[in-house]
Amino acid sequence: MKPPVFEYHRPETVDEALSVLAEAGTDGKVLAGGQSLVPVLNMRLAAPRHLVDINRLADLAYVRSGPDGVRIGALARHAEVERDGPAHAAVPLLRQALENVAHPTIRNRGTTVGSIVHADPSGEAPAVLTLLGGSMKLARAGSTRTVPAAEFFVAPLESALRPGELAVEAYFPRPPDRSGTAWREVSRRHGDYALCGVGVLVTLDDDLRVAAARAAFISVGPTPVLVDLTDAVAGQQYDAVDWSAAATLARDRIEPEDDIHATASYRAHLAGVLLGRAGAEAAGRAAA
Amino acid sequence: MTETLHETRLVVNGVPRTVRVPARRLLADCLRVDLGLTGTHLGCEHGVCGACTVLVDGQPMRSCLMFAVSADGAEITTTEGCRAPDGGLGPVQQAFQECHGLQCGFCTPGFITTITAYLRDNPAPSEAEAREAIGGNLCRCTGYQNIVKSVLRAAEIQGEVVP
Amino acid sequence: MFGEPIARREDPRLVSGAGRYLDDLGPSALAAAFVRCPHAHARVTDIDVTDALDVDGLVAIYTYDDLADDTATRVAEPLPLLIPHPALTQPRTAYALVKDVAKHVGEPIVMVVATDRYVAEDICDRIRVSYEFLPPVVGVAAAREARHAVHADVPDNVAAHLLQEVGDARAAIAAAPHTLELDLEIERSASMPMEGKGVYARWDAADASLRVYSSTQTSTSVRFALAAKLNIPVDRVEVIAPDVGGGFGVKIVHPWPEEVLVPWAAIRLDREVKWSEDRREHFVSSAHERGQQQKIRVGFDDDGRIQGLDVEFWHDNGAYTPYGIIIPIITSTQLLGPYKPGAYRVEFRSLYTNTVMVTPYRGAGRPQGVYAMERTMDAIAARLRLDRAEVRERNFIQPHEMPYDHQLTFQDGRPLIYDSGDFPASLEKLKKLVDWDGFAAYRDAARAEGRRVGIGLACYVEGTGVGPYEGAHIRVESSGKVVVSTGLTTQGQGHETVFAQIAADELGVPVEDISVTTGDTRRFKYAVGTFASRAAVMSGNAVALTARKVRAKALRIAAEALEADPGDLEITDGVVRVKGHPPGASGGEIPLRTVAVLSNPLRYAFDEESKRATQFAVGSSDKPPVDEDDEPGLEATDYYSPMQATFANGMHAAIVETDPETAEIKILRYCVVHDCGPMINPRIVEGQVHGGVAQGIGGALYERIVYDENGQLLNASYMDFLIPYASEVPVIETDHLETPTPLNPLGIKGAGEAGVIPGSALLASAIEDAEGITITRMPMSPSDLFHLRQGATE
Amino acid sequence: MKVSGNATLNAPVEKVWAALNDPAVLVRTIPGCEQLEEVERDAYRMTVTAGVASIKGSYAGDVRLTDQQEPHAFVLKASGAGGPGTVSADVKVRLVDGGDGTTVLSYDADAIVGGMIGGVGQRILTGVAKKTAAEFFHAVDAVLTGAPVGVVSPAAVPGTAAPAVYVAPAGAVRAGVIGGDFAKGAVFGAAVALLGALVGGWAAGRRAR
Repeated sequence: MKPPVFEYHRPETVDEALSVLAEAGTDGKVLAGGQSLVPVLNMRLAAPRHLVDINRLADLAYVRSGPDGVRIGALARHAEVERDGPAHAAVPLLRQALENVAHPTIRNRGTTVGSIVHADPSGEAPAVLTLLGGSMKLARAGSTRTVPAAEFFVAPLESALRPGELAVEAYFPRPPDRSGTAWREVSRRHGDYALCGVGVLVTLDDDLRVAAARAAFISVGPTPVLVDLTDAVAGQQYDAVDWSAAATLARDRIEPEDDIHATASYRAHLAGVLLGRAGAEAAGRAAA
Repeated sequence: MTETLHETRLVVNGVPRTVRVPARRLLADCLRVDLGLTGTHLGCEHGVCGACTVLVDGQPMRSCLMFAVSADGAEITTTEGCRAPDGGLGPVQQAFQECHGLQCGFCTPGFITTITAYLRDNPAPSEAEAREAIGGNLCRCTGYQNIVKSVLRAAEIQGEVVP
Repeated sequence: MFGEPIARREDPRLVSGAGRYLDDLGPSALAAAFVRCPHAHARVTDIDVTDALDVDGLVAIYTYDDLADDTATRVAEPLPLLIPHPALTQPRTAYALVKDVAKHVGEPIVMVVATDRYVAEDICDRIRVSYEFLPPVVGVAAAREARHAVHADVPDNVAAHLLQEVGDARAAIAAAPHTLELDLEIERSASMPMEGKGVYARWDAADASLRVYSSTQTSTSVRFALAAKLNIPVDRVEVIAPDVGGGFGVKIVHPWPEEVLVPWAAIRLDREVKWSEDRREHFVSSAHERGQQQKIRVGFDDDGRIQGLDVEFWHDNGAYTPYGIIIPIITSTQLLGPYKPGAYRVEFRSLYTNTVMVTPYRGAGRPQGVYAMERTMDAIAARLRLDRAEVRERNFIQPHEMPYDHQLTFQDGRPLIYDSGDFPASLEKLKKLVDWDGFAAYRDAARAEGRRVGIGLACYVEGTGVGPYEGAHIRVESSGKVVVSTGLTTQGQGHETVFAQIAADELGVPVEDISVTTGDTRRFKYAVGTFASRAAVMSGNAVALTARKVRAKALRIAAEALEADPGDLEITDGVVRVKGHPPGASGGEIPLRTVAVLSNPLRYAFDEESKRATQFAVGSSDKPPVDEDDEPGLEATDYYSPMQATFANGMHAAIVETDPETAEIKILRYCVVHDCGPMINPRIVEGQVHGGVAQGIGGALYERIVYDENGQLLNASYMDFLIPYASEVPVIETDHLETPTPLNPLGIKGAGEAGVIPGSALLASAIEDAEGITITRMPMSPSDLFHLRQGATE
Repeated sequence: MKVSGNATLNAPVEKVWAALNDPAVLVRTIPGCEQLEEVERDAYRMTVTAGVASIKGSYAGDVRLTDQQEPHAFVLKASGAGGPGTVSADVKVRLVDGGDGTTVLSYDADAIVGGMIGGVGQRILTGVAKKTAAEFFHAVDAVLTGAPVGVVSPAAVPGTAAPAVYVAPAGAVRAGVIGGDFAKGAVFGAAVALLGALVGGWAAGRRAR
């Protein structure tokens, strides 16, 4: 299992990177952390003609937190995001979810933006972006566009990123006041792809009743599955929410498949169970 | 189809090294073949087993999931570099021998590097933390019991040598 | 030193990166890679290498035709059938490269040799093979149905059919007050050592000699196989097992296609060639194990005592049977465990399927047998509402019944006779260790918290130390250093340490002065190999016997030198001394190193020791310098060859918790009581048990080799073949019982496989207890458990 | 691997057939189809370039049509091979008048995915296959409803790399029995769905990390 030949580019600036990507077009592939890409290359499941290594673009190695949320540059490693205090204060779900990404050694190298662009339906980061209604900043030579999460994830392993484009930043909005989030997933071994996972965002009103709630599921659809649960749980006291109606709502929306580790019906079952657990925890945090 | 060679500078176990490698040369193969440091082993080449774990600028990373060129300028530490200054066994290595933390020894270098970095940041782990610290490395021989013990013992040894 | 938990002497090398595993050797050797069949059953119609020819770094491309053209060797013939058996009426082995029809995904079709592995894989990508598809046979059910044939000339896909019966089991069952029938299934797993296989060959054309390094469990046998296959005199072939990164059975098979092809290519090209198996290759071309369907009928009395046991099972042996039918034979005999089955009838069919061949993986058929028997014990207890431990105890063979003859034929072709063990005592220890009697209260407490817990136990007896023999050579050098060589190989069992411990005791020298070499045919030519928990028993005793020979010779020579009676001499700390003689005082003692010099009449004064030796006069003038039936040198070779295997045993208990909602399964406690007789090095035995248990847990809850109905292996990676991480293996609590065997000088029994054997049986028992749902199929995933709860059948 | 699905094409059967009778439409609607050539009656060879994101592979595919029950059903046997692995499949295709001038096409594919991708791609293959099939039927429907289907850009059809769009070599697809040619359309679509699955699977080996 050795990677095939490719032409290697190591731009020193973002502009340089964009022009190389523009030239490479559909034959180009960005190498950031490589924790998803390199295994594929080693297995020769892919053979990009040009590999554009952005590990020298120090400008993109940032995690910026502000009143409106957290902005993560293309070169920020999972581990850096996970450890970042201000980011955790602003968007706790980031750490809550990223802790579940593989193992620390992988998170030391893998990037959060890279994992979003990878658009794996089992990926935690795409679900977080989706749940919080974040967006991706995509740059190409001479222009930049911003794509909301809702439009970014197109299909399994397919994002809206176009050839020639570089995802430079992911934006995670800070949840409203009186909000709480939680992440729950079940995987076969610690650190494996989740058989099913869910992130929940609950917002309470001044009487600590649920004002709004939504969830994003992984591993049960072609992309992260966002479900608005407000109708099912609105008005209920934060510590006495009945999540069963929400679970039913969610089960109607997800499209799990069988695989060698779990059947579709087991995944659907997990979706309901995990929603209840994460929902209760999120509501509790919202009230705290 | 001759491949372009890229001059790549690495500081490996404290020694500056320069190699000329094809872009696709994995860091693990660069260490093993170009630099003759065969202590780093390849167990799966898809990032799951952890046998190839080395420290890149102090952080544990899979050397099977990195290209040597991409590590240009980095400081690399392999299990060979986890020896004591006098060339004897380092604390983690010594603990593995004392606790019978290895059998066939193939996965061991990946554990040694991972644990060395972990204890640097967490000098006094609990049993549960020790177990979590090695959670990303596969061992087929030991059932991990004595590896967990080795982590705790290594912490003791370091406590003794590092006042 | 015997019994001391000393630290391993191989460790400093291995922890510091100074180990030498196969791929660490020959950095400048050419690299081999293989084009492997992507289909389970297909005829190769064309191999087009046109696109590959212009790749820089290409050295050679070989197909079966090239093997056939080489009439000077036997590389074109099928690989050998290692272990024939009368019941194996339809043995089939593979060709080194597919001759016509590929029988499983991963079979090698084309061998590529290039300047390095990267380039070799580039070349493989450019070779186009055309196929004509044939219908695949996958799984025991399909093999039994036999709508299609794996081998056109093998009727019903049956490779072997064997029946053994003691008494009239069916009559006994019919006459019994209670009967039960169980249909069980256990799925495939694999050894999966962290280091794959590998071969590195160096041909010396001038010397017409071949040196091969192989990551194998048997270098001596690989040597003989290569000499025969390559038509080279045995004395011109040496095979060395370097440091080996785990074996667990898969590396005992030999010669693998690559083990023949790599040296063959090295000779043809007159270049060093190396092949280092990658993980993908290991999944689809190395061996698997475990898969069986079992049907059990049992008759028992009101106390749960078995009166008749009738077992029929179907064993999936994959596409080829080079290792014979060892596994199902072991299943059919070791199934009995510590119990008296009354009348016993066992019948199995070993079936061909279009999958990777099945050869021993640690446990070698025992996990399946123990699974069958222990599921039966639990079923009997459930039927009679008796305590599961109680039912087992009532069926135990009692200590006073040893040796116990089952009147069956074991894997080594010899009678199945247990030599030792105290099963009631072991069970007592286990019940204490896990607090068996206190569990009911624990369960109630857990229930009160809404938690679901269960306890299980499983017992096994393991035939270890099967023959035919192992040997050792020991030489005391004039430096006083002792060199021990044995032919069997090492994959992490600590042989460099335990054999040194044995030699140290026998010879009276410090363990530090002893070095041990294993698996190097340059040092020792005759050996069998490391498998079947036999290394310590076989080579351990061989080392002891050899050391005793050396000791006797040392005493004889020293007696002459000291003008004393050999009977009055002792050896301590490397010095031969008249008993009672004060150490250090002149006369009356002589260092072993000096004796070593004296043992060789040719006494050029190479070193100080030789000079010192001249003060002693040895050998009277009325005898030749080397007397008849004597040899120069303080060294000896001896062999240990037992009449039969020795039987270790053990009992495991586990407490599991199952999540009422997610069906996740967590092991809360795992307890082991193990009896392998006296332990040479308890720490190493403990390590063997730990590792086995982790593999048992893997096999019960995580690992599973999954083929689809087309014979495609669906989980050929560590992402989907779930070897447990530390997070999946609980703390393992162990206790030991040490009943020595009368069968060998050291009284020891094997320990290598023990830990893995009861895993599936044990966890099935514990989960069944937690859930109250009958479990008939393992391994068990949360998804499986969820569907069991749903009452759905997969 | 089992993949099944259906598509409603917004045109009466006749119009559907007519449109699909045009090889230029086929090569434009089959995601990534670069070339198709008839090797014998009801047996075609094609080259497909497909992939996910900016990585693509080129695959040689063969498609054979059998068991025609004009105009309601047929079976196609498709096979393809490329770097990541191989695929061979039996696809049962059924055509039903959907009323209101529509045609409902449904397919059940039983695919054998081999090679590296077969061993590591399971987690993702089905999803990608369904998507690729849907893509084809969407494109066909676009033609039927008059929407212009020009050069399909990677952005417009995410996941398929920009296919060089060729009109199949003259005579590659004979004008003939309409049903036969409709079949070819579906044939290629379904075959490509599987090839697409194969290619799409490339990424499944990646740890989403």
